[in-house]
Amino acid sequence: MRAKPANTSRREFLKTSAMASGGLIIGFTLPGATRLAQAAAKEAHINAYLRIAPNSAITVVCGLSEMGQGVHTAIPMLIAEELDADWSRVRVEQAGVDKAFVNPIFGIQATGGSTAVRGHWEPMRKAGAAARAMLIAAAAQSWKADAADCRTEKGMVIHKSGKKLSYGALAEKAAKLTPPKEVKLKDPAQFTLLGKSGTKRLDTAAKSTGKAKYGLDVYLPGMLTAVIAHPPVPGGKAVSVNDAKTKAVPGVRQVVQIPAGVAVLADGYWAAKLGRDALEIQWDHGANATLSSEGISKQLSEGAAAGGAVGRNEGDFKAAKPAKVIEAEYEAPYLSHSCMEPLNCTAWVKKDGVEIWAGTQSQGPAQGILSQVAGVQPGQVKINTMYLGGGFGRRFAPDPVIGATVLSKITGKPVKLVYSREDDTRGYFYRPASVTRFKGGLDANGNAMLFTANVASPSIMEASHFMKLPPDGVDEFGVEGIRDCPYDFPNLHIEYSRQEPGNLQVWFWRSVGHSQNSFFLESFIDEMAHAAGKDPFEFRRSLLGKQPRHKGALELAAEKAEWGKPLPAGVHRGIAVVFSFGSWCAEVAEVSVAADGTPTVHRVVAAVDCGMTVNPDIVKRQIESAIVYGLTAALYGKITFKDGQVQQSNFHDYRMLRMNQMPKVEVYIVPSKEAPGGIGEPGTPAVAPAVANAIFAATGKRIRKLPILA
Amino acid sequence: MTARIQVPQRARRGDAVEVRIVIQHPMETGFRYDSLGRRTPRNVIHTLVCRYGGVEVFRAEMGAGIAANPFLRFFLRARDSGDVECRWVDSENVSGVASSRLSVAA
Amino acid sequence: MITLSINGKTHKIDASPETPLLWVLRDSLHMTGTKFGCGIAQCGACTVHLDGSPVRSCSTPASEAVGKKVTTIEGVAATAVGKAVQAAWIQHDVPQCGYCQSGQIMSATALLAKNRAPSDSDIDEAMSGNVCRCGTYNQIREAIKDAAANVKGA
Amino acid sequence: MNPPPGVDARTINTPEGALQSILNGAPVRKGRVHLNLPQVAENGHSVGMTVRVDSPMSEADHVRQIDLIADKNPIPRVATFFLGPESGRAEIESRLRLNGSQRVTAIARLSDGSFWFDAADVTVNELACLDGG
Repeated sequence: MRAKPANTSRREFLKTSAMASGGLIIGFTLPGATRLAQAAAKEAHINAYLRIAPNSAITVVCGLSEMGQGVHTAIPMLIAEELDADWSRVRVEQAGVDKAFVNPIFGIQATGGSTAVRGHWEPMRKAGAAARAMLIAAAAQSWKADAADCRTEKGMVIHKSGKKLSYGALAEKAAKLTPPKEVKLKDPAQFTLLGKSGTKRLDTAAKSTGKAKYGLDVYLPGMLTAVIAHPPVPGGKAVSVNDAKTKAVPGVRQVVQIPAGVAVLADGYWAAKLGRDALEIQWDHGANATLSSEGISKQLSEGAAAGGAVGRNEGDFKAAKPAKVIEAEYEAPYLSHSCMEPLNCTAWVKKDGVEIWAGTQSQGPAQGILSQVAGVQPGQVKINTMYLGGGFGRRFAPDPVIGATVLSKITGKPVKLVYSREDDTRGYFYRPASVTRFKGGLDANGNAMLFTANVASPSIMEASHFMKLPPDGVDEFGVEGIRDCPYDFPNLHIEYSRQEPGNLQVWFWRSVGHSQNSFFLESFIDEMAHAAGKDPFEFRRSLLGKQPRHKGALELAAEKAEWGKPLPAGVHRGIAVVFSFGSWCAEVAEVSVAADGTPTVHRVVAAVDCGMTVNPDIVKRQIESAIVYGLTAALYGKITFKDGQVQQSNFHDYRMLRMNQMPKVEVYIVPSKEAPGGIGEPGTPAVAPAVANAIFAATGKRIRKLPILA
Repeated sequence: MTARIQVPQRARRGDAVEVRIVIQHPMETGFRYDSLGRRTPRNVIHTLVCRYGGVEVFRAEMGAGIAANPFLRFFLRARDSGDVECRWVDSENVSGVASSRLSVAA
Repeated sequence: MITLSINGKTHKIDASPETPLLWVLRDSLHMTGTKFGCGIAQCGACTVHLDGSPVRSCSTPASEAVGKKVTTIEGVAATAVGKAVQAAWIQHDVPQCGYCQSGQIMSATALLAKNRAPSDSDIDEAMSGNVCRCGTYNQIREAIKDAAANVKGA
Repeated sequence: MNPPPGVDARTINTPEGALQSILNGAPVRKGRVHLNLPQVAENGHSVGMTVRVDSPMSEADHVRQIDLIADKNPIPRVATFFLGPESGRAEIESRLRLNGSQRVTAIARLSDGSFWFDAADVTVNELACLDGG
């Protein structure tokens, strides 16, 4: 595999590196040539990201996975803006795996971490601007005119004399030109698409008519469907398998033991599932046979009590002598991602390579893994990215992709591996459980003077297999949301204790460490405010003097929610503000609590500062979506263990927020000229503490353990 | 773990003496999968410490970005005759040692 | 061998009668618009109509559909209501990941076929069997109201 | 390491995160460090690397630490070497595993607290199979 050297200059590397918060853009090469030769021959390839047909239809080729976050609309918008394209003629196409589509933030082709717009904001605009310059040059050539006398508008190059040529008419000529080395990007004030509402998603029609193809919708000739009986206890192994009854099920073709478990391969899902149900397996449950949620809680709590590696230290927490001390322990459970589309992958291992069809967030890593599993070169692994029926981080994990490939290799046939909902819920890669112990101190006047936090949780960095704990022993994801505590405490101390109960496979879950840590921190800040006898909003504000963007989001949310104004009887407010993934999000929840303790969330008002926006409509929907995701987990979400086995299995016991519980949601965007932040995740963390704080306001009962409806 | 350490036998006090060491170790990245889809766990020599006459003179913290069978060449300043001793430990807590005597003339 | 009438077309299918309708649609006919979500009638992603009534096809044996008119997302636009619902979905840019939306549209269409002016609580009742992990519930509600207005106006 | 509020802590596994955790906000200048790598390597499995820092390596003026960052490796911070006046000479040779064509940066921390760097671009024709994560 040949790759081009990075073209970023040394100076640029260090310069961009210095501005850490905006996300790094390293090694972006604007490819002049493209390897997407299989595409329609008549269409002119302007660059790897863009094709223009003779009829002026513009196809943007997107290497990022569409999982609902709107990236298949946002990325084309970035290109279309600088290209001055006619949006009604823009289509999007999913790219295969190719160097040209490496995520600038990850250095590998993958989608996650709310990086899409942050990483592609400049590269995609440059691609659009380069294409525009080439189209102008082609027009100038045709007219034997000066390029400086040409402008562009809605898919046309227009000469000052009034002559016009459509992009389609110019595409073939333009594609033969050398891309410009330097391009000038528009001043944001000139934007006609970016930051403006009203641009429709490109995937809506397909998704409203049943035509959108997800991983599960792939059918190949001769394909077998596989369902795996996984060990009921993590780390367990099958010691004996009786598959006589399974093989008697009509449609069952093969039973295969693989490291993941016992696989039943059949003509379709139903036969495979019946076949699996008929398996008689004796399991050796291994070391986790006695794993229980009580034991896990105890281990984490003891870890938090003992403390560990120092993550941050300011002032002198030992010497501080507060007049009033507040202490609390918070706990959050393991969580399953529970994407609507159960996990799956279709793989076909042939002599000369592997082809897979999957809704995956990590094409790049999958290519590397599958080349090893199948014993072929990475270039012989073809990945067809389908629409993702939800991702939330779960589809970053390689387990279904590996399973399908191994089974295809063994059977010699195309295999679609399908996780039942139960397999999906019990399929690990969970958001880790976590316990944090806080200590806060106030001086005699109620001013905050001390803050300590001891976090105990499993390490996602180690579990990811592609990162490792840094030398200081502090897992970045374990402490994010607490270590970066924005409040101005003169004495602050944070420790991290790595605990791995059962060595369970933990993973990235929408907003990752913030998903629990922001609940912990923003609830505890509320406790401190209460102890100080201060209003929770004002207390936060007073401690955010050095954090203008936290403060800005907080103030906008409070203003829009009319913080301080009376609400109907029984309805109370809670507030929280969180920075994550390059964006600031504050939320105010309005909650009432029934006599039996059941909370109803009536309204959530969110204010988000995500820098410049690409598509404000999508931003608002993503924040709302993230609120629902976070609220669902806050109210119901928990994966628990008894005798080593996960107790939840499907939506009846791993509950989802439904239409009748959906609050009103209002999202306001802080106007900004700053670099864009992430948007898929930043709405998730603040909702749990905002709701829990509102419940405290309503009842005086402090929620210190999630879920709220335990 | 087999290793080979090379240090000159003699040196004059004050000389910068070259130490070369190669250790047989896969420096397993943790990114490799076998044909059944099992990941080979990461196993790297993460720390190597060189002591000269019992005093630490060099330390390397390494990861999977160092090639298999790690090779290091570095220097130490000759003081008194003594052992040059390298000790290392990998992710599975397997440690190794290699040493060589250095005689120093004034 | 079972015979089913799906979206106005007759299909002879080699499947046992107890096979859930969902898997007949998907695995036998490759009609993939109807989605598998939970397999136990808890999420609504597999919703289709039997003689106009919404059912969860994952938990409906194919035999139960024999002699009835099966309507799926692929055929829902054949009625004015179905067409209006789909149009409203597109107008409101409802889908995010989109996986649940076939089922949402089928439930919404069944609701509006019976009730041209649903109240919020009617919508809650008809739609609370359909889970959306992306949280598009408010947009679904708006789209249903819009579709109702458009059908009435038509 | 104290990531200041407002900084996304997850950058630790990115080159910028690695850089930040080394510098902790301190300035870094080009010079004094000489990093030698081949311009082209046939494969990324084993790429020779020599780093040398201009320093008397005296008690008063010496190199304390040299960090290597490979910006396309899954874990960019490849190695950290600790040395001192007893090293005699600030020169280290090793062999790197590189996940494709990329920039390698060497950063030296001197006894006076200053940071100096050099960088080299390497074209790797065949990847070391690192990108499995």
